[in-house]
Amino acid sequence: MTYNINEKGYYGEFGGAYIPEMLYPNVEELRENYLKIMAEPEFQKEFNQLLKDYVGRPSPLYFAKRLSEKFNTKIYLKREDLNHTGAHKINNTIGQILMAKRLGKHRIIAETGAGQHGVATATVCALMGLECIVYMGEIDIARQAPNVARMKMLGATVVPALSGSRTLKDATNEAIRDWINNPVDTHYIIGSVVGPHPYPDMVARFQAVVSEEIQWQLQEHEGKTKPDYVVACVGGGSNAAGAYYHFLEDTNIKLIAVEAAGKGIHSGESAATSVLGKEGIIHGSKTLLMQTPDGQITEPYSISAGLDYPGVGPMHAHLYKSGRAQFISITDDQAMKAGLELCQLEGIIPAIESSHALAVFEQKTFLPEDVVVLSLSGRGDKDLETYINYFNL
Amino acid sequence: MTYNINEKGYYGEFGGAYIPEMLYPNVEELRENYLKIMAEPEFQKEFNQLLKDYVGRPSPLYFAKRLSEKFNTKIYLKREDLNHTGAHKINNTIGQILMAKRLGKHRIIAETGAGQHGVATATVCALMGLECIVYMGEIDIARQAPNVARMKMLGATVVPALSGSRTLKDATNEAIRDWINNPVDTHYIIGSVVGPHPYPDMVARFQAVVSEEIQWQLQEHEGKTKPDYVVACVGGGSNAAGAYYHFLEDTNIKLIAVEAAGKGIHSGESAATSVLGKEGIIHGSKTLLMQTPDGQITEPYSISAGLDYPGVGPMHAHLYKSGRAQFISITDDQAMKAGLELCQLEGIIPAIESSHALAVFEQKTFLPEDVVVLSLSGRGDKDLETYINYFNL
Amino acid sequence: MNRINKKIQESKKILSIYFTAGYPKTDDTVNIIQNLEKSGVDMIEIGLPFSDPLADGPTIQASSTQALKNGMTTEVLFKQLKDIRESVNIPLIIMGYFNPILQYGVEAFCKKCEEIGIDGLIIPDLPVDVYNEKYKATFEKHGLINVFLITPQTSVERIRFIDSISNGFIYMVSSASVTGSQSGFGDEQTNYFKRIADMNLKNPQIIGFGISDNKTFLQATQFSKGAIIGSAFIKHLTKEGVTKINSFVKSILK
Amino acid sequence: MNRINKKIQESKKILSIYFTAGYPKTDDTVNIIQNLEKSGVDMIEIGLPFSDPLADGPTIQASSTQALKNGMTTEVLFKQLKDIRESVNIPLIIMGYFNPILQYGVEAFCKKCEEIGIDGLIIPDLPVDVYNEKYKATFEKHGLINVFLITPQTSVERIRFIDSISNGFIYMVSSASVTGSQSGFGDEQTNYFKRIADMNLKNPQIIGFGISDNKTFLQATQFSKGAIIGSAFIKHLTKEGVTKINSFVKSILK
Ligand SMILES: Cc1ncc(COP(=O)(O)O)c(C=O)c1O
Ligand SMILES: Cc1ncc(COP(=O)(O)O)c(C=O)c1O
Repeated sequence: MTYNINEKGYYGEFGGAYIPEMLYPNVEELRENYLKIMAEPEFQKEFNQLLKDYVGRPSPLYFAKRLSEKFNTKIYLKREDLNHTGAHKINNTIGQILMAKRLGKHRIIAETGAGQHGVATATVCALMGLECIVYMGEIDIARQAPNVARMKMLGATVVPALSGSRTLKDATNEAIRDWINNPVDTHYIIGSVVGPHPYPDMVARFQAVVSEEIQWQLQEHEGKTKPDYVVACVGGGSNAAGAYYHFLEDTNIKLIAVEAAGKGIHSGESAATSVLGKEGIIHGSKTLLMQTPDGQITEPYSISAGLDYPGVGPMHAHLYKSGRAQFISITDDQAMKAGLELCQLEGIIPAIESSHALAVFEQKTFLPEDVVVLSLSGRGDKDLETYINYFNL
Repeated sequence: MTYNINEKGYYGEFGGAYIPEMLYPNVEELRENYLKIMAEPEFQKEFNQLLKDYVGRPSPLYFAKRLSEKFNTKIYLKREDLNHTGAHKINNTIGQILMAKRLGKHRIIAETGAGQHGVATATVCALMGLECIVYMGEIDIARQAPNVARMKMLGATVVPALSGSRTLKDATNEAIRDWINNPVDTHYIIGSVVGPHPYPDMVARFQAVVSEEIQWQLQEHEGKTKPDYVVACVGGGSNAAGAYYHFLEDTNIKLIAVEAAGKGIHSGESAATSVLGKEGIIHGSKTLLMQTPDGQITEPYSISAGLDYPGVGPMHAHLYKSGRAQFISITDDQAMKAGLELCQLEGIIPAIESSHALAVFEQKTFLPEDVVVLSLSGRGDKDLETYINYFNL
Repeated sequence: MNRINKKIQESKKILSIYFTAGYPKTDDTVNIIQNLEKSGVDMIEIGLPFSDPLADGPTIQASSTQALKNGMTTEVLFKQLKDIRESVNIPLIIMGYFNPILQYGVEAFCKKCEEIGIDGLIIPDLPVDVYNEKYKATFEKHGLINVFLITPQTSVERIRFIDSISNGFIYMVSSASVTGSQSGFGDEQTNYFKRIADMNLKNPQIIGFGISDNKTFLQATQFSKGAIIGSAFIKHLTKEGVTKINSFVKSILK
Repeated sequence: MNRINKKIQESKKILSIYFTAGYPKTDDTVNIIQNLEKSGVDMIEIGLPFSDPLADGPTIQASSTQALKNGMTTEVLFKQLKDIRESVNIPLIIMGYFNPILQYGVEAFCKKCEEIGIDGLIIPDLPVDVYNEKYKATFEKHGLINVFLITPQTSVERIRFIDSISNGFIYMVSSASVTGSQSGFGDEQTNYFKRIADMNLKNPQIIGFGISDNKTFLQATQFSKGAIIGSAFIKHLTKEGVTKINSFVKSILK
């Protein structure tokens, strides 16, 4: 069994491209070209140079001493929070903007939840001098104000998504609608390993730099390239995909995917897709998603805007279904507590998305000799208000 | 002539330790030990490891293509904005916290203006599990709210300075008072190259990693270790000191120091110390400072909290007096414009402090072949509100 | 012979109307269908509402949201349509996104359609290859025509391919856009209509997206077998409820 | 002989009072000095206000800020004190931070002090070594005693060194603290007082910081030649203005 994508664009039974005909030329153009373009030495060179000089890669693999002591295991944090713009999202947008340029596109659209992907997209558009329109749920615009401000500073137009739950799902719908309306000059930079094939694979490949680095960094720290565990939060699943990528086929390495349980898995306010979801189609991909028995997509909930998505990428649906990854659900409260703990033990304010991953240590016991690599997918600057209000600081 | 410190703690005629007797034991203890401790291999190892794995060093030296095109010269940005906590300040706090531990201190105090140094101090205190009290002017608390929130998240106590202009100068006074009141167990982490000897030298040495990296990074990019110009903003002067450090004695390399002219040098609302200042004593050091003819220290003004300081470090006073560095004053308006320009040309939102340095390109013409390294001392996340309000975004 | 094929053999231009089932009121479905037929409409697309109708513009989106709020489900729709063939003779097509159909079960869904007397399906997000590979047999077994879309960006080869696997009509999207975002056709679109007409496809084309009145209906049908009106009719329902359907249809046909 | 030295030769304990020149009103300076002498105070420290008095607590800080707002400057102070020796005989010391003195010119400042009849200076942020190297000769030329501070943290060696270069008295800071932050002395402080007393220094010690009433005055002077009151007197001025100075002093001496 493989855990990677097959040549038809499926992870096991998940994936594919369930798109309206209006999107076919765009998606097909991308599908035909993405691997070829990514393999070009010139592309590789430009991509790697920007990752190094602009994004600040490699992101450190930091041994969290006090956190490790507390949980009596060896915890390494993969510091995507230190990337330019503050999250792993930029690895993907750098890749996609180079892709878009090679495809001759000069108008860029994106959806965003937490705003991290929107900022990362606005950033690369400014860098390349391309027009940028970002769709963002009205609710997310309110709860991630700093990121909205950043997008504006960067010259992007932020368009509120007013339909549905007015969060990430709906922003994605709006972005797809824009793409339908602008099929020739526009590239849609999807922000996670979701959407129609080839997006999940393309995004995973751009994020794969994360696990590539983990290997040699772990060699430096521990004298071996393989961790015992890789832990990552899953909204759409891109930071997890990046952190898992080079470890997917080695089943000695245990993968832990952390989902948002919101106010409790069965509270009706949750985003725990693996537990609550069923197979279905969302945003052009066959995957697990939260839906009514009737097939209407449910409005998810999480305190964290980046995890507030009713689906997961098809890779993760497959990792779940096959048992390759263990899925753990973390509530708002558990995540917030774990986030504050990281601040006060390690001096790192994590994105609330990442705080969900951190909460795993209260839920699961690791051995003292276990090497646990955790994807610290982003920093908490965008979440300060939420933290402050939550803790009454 | 040397531009570095002499064995008595002076840069030319500037520096020294003009401190009340109550501080003598503390400062003397530090003076006697700092070079010895910094030279210890164990210290070096721990310092460098944390800079790498925790701070994310080396910070990239990024060739800003679109900015260079616009100003027809070669502009490299030294990306201190990518450091953990978002500015160069953490280089120094990492060094000082290790110093404090070796001196057996377990209570840390600091002053902060923009909040970057306060956050950087709160961060290293959390990392080491030490108590942390940060003094911050009441006005700065209001205009740098995100950083106040971050300090609280990190477990620090933020104490408002209510006296004088209620900005950085007064926060520094309060921190010194605290130190006087707690002379045994407390280390005062000063955030810039100011204060009594040995602080200016110690902070400059911790920041020197910046120019050390610039040398080999420039070698990679340009095949030579020496830039033609190094440009940096100067509040107290620590990011400039770090960026200049290894270039101080090589007068072929031109140094440009950028000060805040606020609403105009002669508007009465300015912080352009080199133009408006006279020799005097501030915070334990003989240097240039803005003062009345009567020797009362003037309340400075800048839109940027980190430059809103009526003095400069003694190194900079000497660089000015000796003509080694060219000093340029930049108004609020010029800085804000340059900041927005960087956002939209390069996808980087700079701290308003750094925006002052960026504004140099509108004021001074460089040759197409000039290699200009600019210290991008911090990121603008803390300044979003100021930018947004200023530009009505 | 499937009612769609039969209808197409008639020499007249076809007016097809789309509406969202369950809108404005849950139980308006049958009433609307009957009135549309009575008013002279040739074919009807019954929209199965979906929470995330990503190919639709704001008008149809809003009607879907309202229909879902009203309690419309696949089950409810089938119940409403149970005896529809007792009173209605024109071709009926269900238009819906794939996920609700998948959840119902594609086989079960098709069977139910057949029982009711549905003639075809339009599933915008069911890709041609998946249909061909997995669902074609099922559709055919239940006598359902699957209608494919083409757009101005669809390549000639692909149009030929789609033509080859279609057996009713081709749904020709007037312009690159979600539903409801056009008003009147310009040169670009007329050229596109002509270009397709000149391809002499085996399937007739019916043009949708952006038909809102007599003028655009005539423009569209000048180069095609018919036209589909969606958003304009939803807007009429929003304003007038289920009354005056006749005058709406008359305003199109004049 | 300098008035300070003369005063110290008297057998009684010394009460020295600090006040900030120009507070509460600009022109209160002379009035306050005269009243203090009349009330039986032995020595006066005239505070030259400074914008950034970093060794002072909130009370003295606030008085300095107010004095500066009132328009107090070095020039103004010297003008007010011009004829002070016509009416006042006790030792007068100017206490000020170094920067205003530096801006006036150290030489000019000392000359002016001599002309007026100032006996000594306390400059908390002028370090001993800088004084010795650069300013000692100037001070001595103008007959000014420079008073140095010691604190509980000052090492024995340094105390002996400071004693060796002092020629008036040693300002003994009662505890590690800025002015005004103590209330009453505990064991730690009494031990410290005793320890210093036992060193048999050539210069007498006068204790400052935290003396606020008769009780603390007696505690302090049990082990020293005298005590200095600052914040407590400023508080009195804030509350009562320049009236009742006599009763304040009486309450200390009882
Ligand atoms: C910091 C951070 N982590 C995680 C996520 C979730 O996305 P994904 O699951 O694609 O990594 C987001 C999304 O915005 C994010 O900002
Ligand atoms: C980003 C940034 N740059 C510059 C400064 C000014 O400090 P310095 O002159 O010591 O570099 C500050 C101070 O807070 C800062 O935050």
